Amino acid sequence: MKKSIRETIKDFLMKAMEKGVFDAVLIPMKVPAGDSYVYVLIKDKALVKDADPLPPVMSVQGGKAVSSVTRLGKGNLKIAAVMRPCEVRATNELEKNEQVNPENITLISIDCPGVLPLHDFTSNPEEGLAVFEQAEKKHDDTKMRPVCQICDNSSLIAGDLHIGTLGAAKDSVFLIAHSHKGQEVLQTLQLSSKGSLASWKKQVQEKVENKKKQRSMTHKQLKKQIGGLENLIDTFSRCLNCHNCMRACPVCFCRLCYFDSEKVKNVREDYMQQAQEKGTLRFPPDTTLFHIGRMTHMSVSCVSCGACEDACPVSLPVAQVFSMIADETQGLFEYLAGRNREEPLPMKTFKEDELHEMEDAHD
Amino acid sequence: MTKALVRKTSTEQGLLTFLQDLLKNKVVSGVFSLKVINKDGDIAYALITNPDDLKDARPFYPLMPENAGLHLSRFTLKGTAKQPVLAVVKPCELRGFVELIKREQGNLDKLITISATCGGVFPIKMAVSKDHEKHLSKYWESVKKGEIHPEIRSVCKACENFEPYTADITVDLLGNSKSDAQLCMYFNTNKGKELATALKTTLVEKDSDKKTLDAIRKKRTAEKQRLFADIQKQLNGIDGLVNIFGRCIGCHGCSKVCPICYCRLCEFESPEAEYNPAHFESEFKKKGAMKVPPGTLYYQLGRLSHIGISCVACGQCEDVCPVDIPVAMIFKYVGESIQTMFEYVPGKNRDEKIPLITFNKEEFAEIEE
Amino acid sequence: MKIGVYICECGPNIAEKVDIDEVIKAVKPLDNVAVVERFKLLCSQDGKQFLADQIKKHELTHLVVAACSPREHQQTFMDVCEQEGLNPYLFQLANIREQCAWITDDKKEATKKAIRLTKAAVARVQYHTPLEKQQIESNPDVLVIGGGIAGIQASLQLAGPERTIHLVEKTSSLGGLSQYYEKTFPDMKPCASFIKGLIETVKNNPHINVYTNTEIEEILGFFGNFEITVKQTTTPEATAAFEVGAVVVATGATPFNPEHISKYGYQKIENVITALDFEQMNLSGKITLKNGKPPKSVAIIHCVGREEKGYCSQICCMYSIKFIRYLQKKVPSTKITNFYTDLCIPGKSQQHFYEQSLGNHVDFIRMSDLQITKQSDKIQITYSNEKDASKKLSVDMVILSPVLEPTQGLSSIIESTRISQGEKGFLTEEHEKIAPVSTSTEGVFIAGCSHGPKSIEETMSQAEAVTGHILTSLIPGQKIEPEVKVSHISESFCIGCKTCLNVCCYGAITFDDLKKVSVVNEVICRGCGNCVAACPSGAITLKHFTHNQVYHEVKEAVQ
Amino acid sequence: MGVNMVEKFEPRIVGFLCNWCSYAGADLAGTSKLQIPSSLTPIRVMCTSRIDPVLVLTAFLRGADGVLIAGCHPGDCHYDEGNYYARRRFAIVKKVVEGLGLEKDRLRLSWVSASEGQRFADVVKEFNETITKLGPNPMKKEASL
Amino acid sequence: MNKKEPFSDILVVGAGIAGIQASLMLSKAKKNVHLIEKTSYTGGASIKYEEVFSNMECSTCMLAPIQQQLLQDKNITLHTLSTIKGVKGSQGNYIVTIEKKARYVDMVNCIGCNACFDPCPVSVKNEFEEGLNERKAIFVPCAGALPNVPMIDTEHCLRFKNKKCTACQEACMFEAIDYNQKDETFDIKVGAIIVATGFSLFDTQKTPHYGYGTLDDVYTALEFERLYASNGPTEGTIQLKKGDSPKSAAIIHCVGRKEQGYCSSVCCLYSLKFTHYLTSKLPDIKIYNLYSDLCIPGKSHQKFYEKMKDAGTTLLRADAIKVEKKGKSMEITYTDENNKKTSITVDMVILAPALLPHPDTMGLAKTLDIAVDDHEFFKENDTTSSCVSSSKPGIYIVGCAQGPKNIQDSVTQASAAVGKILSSS
Repeated sequence: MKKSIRETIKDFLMKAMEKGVFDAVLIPMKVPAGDSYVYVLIKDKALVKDADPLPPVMSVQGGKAVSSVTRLGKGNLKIAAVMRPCEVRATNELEKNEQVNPENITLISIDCPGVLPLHDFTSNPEEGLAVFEQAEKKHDDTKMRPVCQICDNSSLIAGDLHIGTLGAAKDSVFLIAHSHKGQEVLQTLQLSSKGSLASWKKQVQEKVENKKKQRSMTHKQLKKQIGGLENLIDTFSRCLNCHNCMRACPVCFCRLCYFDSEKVKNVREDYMQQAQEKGTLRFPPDTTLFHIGRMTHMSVSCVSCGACEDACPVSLPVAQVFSMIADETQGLFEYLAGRNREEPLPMKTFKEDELHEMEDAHD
Repeated sequence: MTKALVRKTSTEQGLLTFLQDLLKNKVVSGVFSLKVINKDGDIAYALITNPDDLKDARPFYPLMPENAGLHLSRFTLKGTAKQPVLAVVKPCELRGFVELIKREQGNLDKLITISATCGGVFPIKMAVSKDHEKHLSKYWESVKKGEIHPEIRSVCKACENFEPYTADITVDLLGNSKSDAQLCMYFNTNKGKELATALKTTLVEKDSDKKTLDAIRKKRTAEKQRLFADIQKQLNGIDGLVNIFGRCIGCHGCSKVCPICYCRLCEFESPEAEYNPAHFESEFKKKGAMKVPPGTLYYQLGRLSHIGISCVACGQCEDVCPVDIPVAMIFKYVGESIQTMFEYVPGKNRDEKIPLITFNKEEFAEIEE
Repeated sequence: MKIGVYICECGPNIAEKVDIDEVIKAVKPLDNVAVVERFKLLCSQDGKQFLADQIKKHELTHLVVAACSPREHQQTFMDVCEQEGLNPYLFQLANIREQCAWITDDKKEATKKAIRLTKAAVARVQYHTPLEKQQIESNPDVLVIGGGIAGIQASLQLAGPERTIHLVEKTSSLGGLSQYYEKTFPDMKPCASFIKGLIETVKNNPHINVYTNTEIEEILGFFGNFEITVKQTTTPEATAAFEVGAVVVATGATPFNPEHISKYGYQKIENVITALDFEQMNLSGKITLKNGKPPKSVAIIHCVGREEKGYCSQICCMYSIKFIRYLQKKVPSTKITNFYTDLCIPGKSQQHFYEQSLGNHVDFIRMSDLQITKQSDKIQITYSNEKDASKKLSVDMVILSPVLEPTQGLSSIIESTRISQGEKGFLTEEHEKIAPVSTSTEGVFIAGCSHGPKSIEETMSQAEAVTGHILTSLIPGQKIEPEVKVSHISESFCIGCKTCLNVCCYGAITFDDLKKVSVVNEVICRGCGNCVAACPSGAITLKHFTHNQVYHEVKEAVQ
Repeated sequence: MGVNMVEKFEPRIVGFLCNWCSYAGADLAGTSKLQIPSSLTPIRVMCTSRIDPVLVLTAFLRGADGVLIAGCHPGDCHYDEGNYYARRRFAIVKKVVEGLGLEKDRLRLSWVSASEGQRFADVVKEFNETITKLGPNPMKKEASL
Repeated sequence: MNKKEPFSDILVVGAGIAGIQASLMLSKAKKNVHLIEKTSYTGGASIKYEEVFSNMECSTCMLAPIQQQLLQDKNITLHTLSTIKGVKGSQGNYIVTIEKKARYVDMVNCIGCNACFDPCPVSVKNEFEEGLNERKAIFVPCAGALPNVPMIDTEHCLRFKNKKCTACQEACMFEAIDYNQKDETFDIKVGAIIVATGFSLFDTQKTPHYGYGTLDDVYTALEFERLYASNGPTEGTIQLKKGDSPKSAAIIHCVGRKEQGYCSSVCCLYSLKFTHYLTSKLPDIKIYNLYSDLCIPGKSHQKFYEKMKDAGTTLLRADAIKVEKKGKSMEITYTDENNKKTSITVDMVILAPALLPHPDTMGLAKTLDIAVDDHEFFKENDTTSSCVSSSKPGIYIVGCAQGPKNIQDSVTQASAAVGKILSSS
C-alpha cells in the first residue's frame, strides 16, 4: 500500500499529540481478528502507529463515532477526528442537530479513494486488502462501493483541516486549513502554508467534474430501474425490516425511529381490512413506508456515505436510491448536507418567498 | 393415537387445497404463510384473504425472511380479534411466538397455527443471489430422507426442536418419505379439529412416526455437539469474544429481528447506555485506546443475559448480521446452557412460566399511543 | 367503551340530502358503538335535552354527533357533555352539513360521504382521552420598562391595592421626551407641566415602585410568573429581583441625530438646531439666536432623516406646525418658512390646526435637494421646488425636524422575553391589526414609540390599551387557564435535536440541558402542532390531535 | 383486476384543512351551497404545520387517490409561520415521491382563505378532475404496501 | 362618588371590529356585556374588505374567528337591529333604553340554511354590496355573514305591504319565520358605555367633477372592495359595468378632503392597497394614483408604499382633477406638480372618499348627552389623554366614531376604553 502517505499522516498526528495540540485521536484501526476496521479513540500516541487513517472499509460512519464521543458534552480532551469527507459532513449535520459538540473536536478529512463493500471485505480480508491497494494505486474505483463510484465530494473540505493526497509529491501530502481551529493547529506545529495547492486543486476539479457526470448518469439509469410503483416494490420487497440501514445511518440520530414506534403498529382488524382490500397483505406491511418515510425525514441530511447499503443483509441498493433522492430534496433548498456548518438545516427554517412551484397553479 | 387427515396428494398441494377450502368456505378469513411476492420470485410472509392468491403461497419454503413469531405478535397485539386467521409457521417461529405470548406481546384469539416438522432453512443471504434455488431439489430429497442438507444454516443443522410443540395442526414433513405423494396432518387440538369439522372432512386415527423422528434428532444432536465444540474453541476468554465480536458495527439488527427482543426501546439504546465524556476519560486511566462507539461487546453480552433464557435459536440474528458474526450459534450455545439450568425449553409449553424475568417491559412505555 | 352516535336531521338540510337510515345502518355494527339515533334538530333545546338523557340512559363513555360544522355547534355539544359529567374532549363532531349535505346534490353520493365522515368520527373518538383544564397561580404585579409618558400612564392605571407596579427607568428621571414639550398639538394644551403633575402622582402612589438609573438584567419565566432581575446603571453591582405576572415594554424612541448628514450642517453651522433643542429653548422661556438676539427669520425643515430611515414618523409635520405657534407667540414678527416634501397631517383636527397656523409671516414650500450652508452671519438654504431648481433663501435660524428612531440597547429585554424587533428596529406587535399592543410572547406588551413613532395621544391610547389587556387577563386572585390542546414531548424518546425548539414561534419549548431533551411549557404553547410534524422521532404528541386520532380519520377517509 | 375496470371509479381524496382559513373557506362553500365533488373527505387540523409528512405518505400508500393540504395564504397563518414550514415539509414529500417515479400529482398543496368558498370549490373540482384522469391509486391494491 | 352600588354590566354600541374587541376583552374579565348593533350582522366595515394593508392579510380569516367567539361567548348578549332610545343616570348607574327592531326570523330556531331566500319574490339592490348586486326581502348581507340568520326588510317585503305572501315562511322547516315578531323596547342597567359606531363615507355625488353617478365605471373605494371580494357580487372578478376587464385604472385620493377640511389618514394607504388588488387579478393593467400629499405615517407603511410602487403604479401629484367620458373610456384632466395641465385616459376610476362620522352620530350624541366636534365626530374630553373619554364620565368613544383612523388604532382605542373602565371600577 501507499504506506508512506499513511505514515506521513500518522507522523503528523503523533507530532501534534506530542505538542499537546491534541490529547487524543479518533481514527480507524484494524480489529484484532484483522477482518474489519473500527474507530478507536487513542490517548496513548504510541498506539497511533497501528491506526489506519484510510481503511479499505467504512464499518462505522465517522459521524456516528464523533457523536457517541461528544453528544453528552465537549469533555476535557482535545480530540482530532480523522475521517473521510462524507464522514465529516455527517458530523456537521449531527452538530446542526445537537448530536455533536464540536468545541474540543478538530475534524480532519482526507482525500477519499472510496471504500470496498463491507461484506466483500469481511468475507475475505486478505483479498480485500490487496484489491483496495491496487484500486488506490490505480485510482480505479470499479471495485469500490457503488455510491463511492459516483461520489463527487470525495475531496470536499467541510472540517477544520484537510489532508490532500491527490497531486501530492511522493511521501508528501497537502495540509489545508479550513477554519480558525485548523490554522491554529498548523501554526503551533510551525506548518505555515508553503507550496501551492494548484496541482491538488487541478486534480480534484478533474475528478469532481467527471464524477458529477457519472453521478447524474447513474442516477438517471437508477431512476429508470427503480422508478415507478412496480419497480419500487420489487426493489424493496426483499427488505427484511431489520432496519440495519437506519441504525447504520449517521444522520438517523433518533433514539427510537418513528418507524419502530407504536405509531406504525395498527390494530388487528386494520391489517385484515388492508388484506381484504388487496387480496393479500405482505408482512411486515410497511417496509416501503419505512424507506420512503425515512427519505422524507433525513434525505435532506443524507451525505451519500453508503453505510446503509453496507449494513443491508440482503444487499438492497439503499444508498444509491437515497443518494439519488437526497440530491433532489437538498436541491429544493440549494443545500448540500454537511458542506457548511453555518448553513441552517432546511427543516429548522424557512423563507417567505420560496417553493411556489409546490403550491397549486390555481389563481 | 391422534386424529389425522390423510390425502393422496403432495403435502404442499394438499395443505394449499385445505387452506383454500377454509378460505372459500369462510371458516377462516385469512391465512398467514410464506408466499411469492413479486415477479423475481422473492419470498415473504403474507396475510392472504383472497383464496386465489394461495396459488403463490409456499408454506414450507426453506427460507426465513423474518421470524413469523414477530408478525403474529404484531398482528394480534392490538385490537379485538373478530375474524379467525390461520398461520402456517415453522416450529421455532411458533416457539418464538409462544415466548412473546408469555410476555403479553400477543394472543391466540381466533388464531389457528399449523406447523410442519422442519428440515431447516437456507441463510437469507443465499436468497439474494437466488443461489439457494439450485439446492432446492436436493434439499427436499434430504428432507424426505430426514437428513441434514449441507447448505442450511448451522443453527438449523443443530436444531433438535424441529417438531412443532404447540401447533393446532402438525404436518408430517421431515423424514416423511411419501411427502410428495401424500399429505398427512395431525389435529392436536380442538381448535384444529373444528376446522376439519367445518369442512366435513373425515379424520383417521394415526400416530406420528416416532422412530424416524428420534433418528433424525440423533443426527441433529451429533451435529450440534460438533458445532458447539467449534464455537466453544472460538469463545475461549475475552480475546475470543473480542475476536468474534470485534467487527460488530453496532447496528443492533440482531435485536430488531429477534422474536424475543420485544422491548419498545432496547436498554442498550436508552440514555442510560450512553457514555458521557467523563466516562471515556476514566476509561483512559485503564487503557490507551478504546473502541468507538463503545459497548458493542457489552451489548452482545447484555442481550445474551436478557434473552438467553428464551432464545429459540431461530437464526434470524445471524441472517441479518452485515458482518457475519455467528451470533445465532453463540446464542444457541449459551442460551441452551442457561435453559438446561432451569430445564426450560422456550416455547415448548404455553403454561410454563418464564424462569426469570430480568427486565421490565414497561420501560419507556409512557406516551406511546 | 360505549359510544353514542347521533345524527342530526337539521330539518330538511341533512335529512333531505342524506339517507340518514343508511348512515345508521353503516355505523351500528362498528366496534364499541352502543347506540345510533337520529334527531330532528340536535342544537335545539329539546335536542340538547335528548342528548343529555341519552348520555345518562346508555352510560355513554364517548359521544359522536353528525351535524353541522364544528365552528357552529362544537361548543354547544361539548357543553352538554360537561353538564352530564362526560369529559367534553370525549366528543367528536362530524360535519355532514356544510361539508356534505349542502355541497352534494346527488343523494347517493352525499350519503356515502356522510357515512365516511361519521365512521371517521367514530374511529377517531375511540382514541380521545379526557383533557382537564389546568389552573395556574399567577402574580398580578406588573413590570413597566420605561418611565416615559406611556410607562407612567400604564403604571397609574394599573396600580392598586392588589397590584404593585415596578416602574423601571434607565435615566435618572421620569418623563421621557415629552417633559421638554411646552405644549401639545393640535390643541396647544400645556404638556411639560402636565407631565410634572403625573410624575408627582406616580411618586406618591404607594403601589408603584419607581427604579431610576436602572436597567433590566434578566427576565425569566412566562405569563403570570415572570422573575425579574434589574441592576443600577450607576452602581452595576446593585441589583434587585422581584416577580411579576406581566411585562410592559415602553422604552420609547429618540430623535434621529442629523449630525452625520452634512447637508444639514448641524453642529457645524451656528443656529442650526434640532426640534428637541428648540423645544428646550422654548420651554426655558426665550427663543433667541446664539448671540441672544431674537431670530428675524426661521426655517423649519421637515422629514430630516426620513430618506435614511425609510419611514415617515407621522408627527414631524405636526410639531413643526406647533413650532410656528411657539414662534408666533414669542417672536411675533419672525418670518417662518416650512420646507416639506409631503404634508402628513392625518386626523380630524390636524388640518384645522395647520390652517390656523398659516398667516402672512408663514410660508410652506414643497422642496427637494435641500442644502444648508453658512453665509456670513446668516444661514443659506439652497433647494429646488415645483417650478425651478436651486432657489436660495437665507434665514437666521434653522430648526431641523428629525424622524424618531427606536431607543437602543434593548437586546437584553428582547432576548429574555423572546419578543421580536422589526427591520426598522421598532418592536413587533403580535398582530398588526387586531393585536397591536401584545406580542408573540404572552404576557409581554408594548406601548408607545417603542412600537413605532406616534403622537402623545396615540401613545396614551396604547398605554391604556395595554392596561386593558392586563386588567382582563391578569386578575388578582384569579388563576390562569392555559390552552388544553397543547403539545407534550416524551422524555424517553426525545433525542434533543432541538428541531421543535427552532420551529416553535412562541418560544413554548425549552431545552433541559441536564437530560438533553426538549420540554414544552404548556402555559405558552398554543397548540398549532408544528413541533409534532417537525419531530423526526415522533416523540411529540399534540393533545386532541394525536397521531392515532388523525390516522384513524385518514383510514376511514380512504374507504 | 377485471372487476375494477367495470365498476365506476370513485376517487377518495383526503383533505387536510387548517381550522382557521381553509376549513372556514370550506364551510363558506357549504353555506353558499356550491357543488363540490364528494370524493374529498375533510380532516380538520389546527394548522397545516401539524401535518406530519409521514401521515401524508401513509394516506398515499394506504391508497388515497389524492391528498390535499389546504391552509392559510402565506402571511395569514393564525400561528404566524406554520404554513411556511408546512410548505417545506410538503415540498420534501412531493420531491421524494416524484424522485421515486410515483404519481406526484396525487399530492397537492393549496392556499384557501376563509372568504374563498368559491376558490375552495374550484380547487377541489380541479383536483378531483386530475385524480379522475389519473385513475385509481394502484397502491390500494398493492400487496406489498 | 356614587352612593348606590354601581352596575357592573357594560354597554357597547356598535359591533364593528372595535366593539367586538371591547366586548370580548370585557367578557374575559367576567363582565356581562350588552353589545348592540344597528345592522343585522357583526363585523362592521372591516368585513367588507378582502384584504387589509400592510400585510395584505385576508380580512375574513382575521375576523371570522373573533366573530364566532363573540357569538359563543356566554357573557356577551348581542342585540342586532338595535339602537339606543334613551339614557338615564350617570357614571356607574346608567339605565339605557334599547329599541330592538323585529328581525322576523327567530335567532334560536333559524339554523342558517338560507332556504327562505329563493322563494321570496322581491329583489332589491343589496346595500351591503354597495348595490352591485341584488338581494331578496329576506336576506343575509353576504355569504358567511355572522350571525348567519336572515332578516326581513319590511320596506320591501310584500307581506308588509299588506299583500298575502308567506313564501319564506312556507320554505322554512324550523318555524323560524315569525311575522308577528314585534319591535321591542327594553331597559338595561350598565355601569359604563363604549360608543363604537364607526364611520360613513363622503358622498361622492357632492363632487360631480369626478363623474361618480354620471359615468359608468367610476367606483367608490367600498364598491371596489366588494368588486374584489371573493365572497362579493362578482366573486372577486374585477370588471367594468359592461363586464369586460379594465386595461387601465386611476385611483383618486383625497376625494372630499377639501369639503371636509381634514385628512382621513387611511385613504392613501388603502388606495395603494388597490394597486395590489388590481395587479394580482389583472397583471397587465396600467394603474395611476392621483394624490395631493402622500400620507403614509408609521413604521411599516412606507415599505408597503414602496412595495406597491414596485407592483406597478404611477403616482401623480395632481390638483384640479376632472373626470370626463372619452369614447369607450374616460379622460382625467388635472394640473401636475409643476402646475401644468395634463391628462390621462383610463377604463376605470376609483374614488377614495374621506371618512365621515356615522350619520347617527348627532342623534346619539343628543341621547347620550355627549359633545361632538366641528366635524361632528364625537369629541374627546382631552387630547393629552388617550382620547377615548367622552365629555361625560363613564361614556367612552372609540374607533372611527371618535375620528378617522385605521383598524389598528381603532382596536387600540377599544382596548384603551376597556382599560379605563376596569381601572376606574
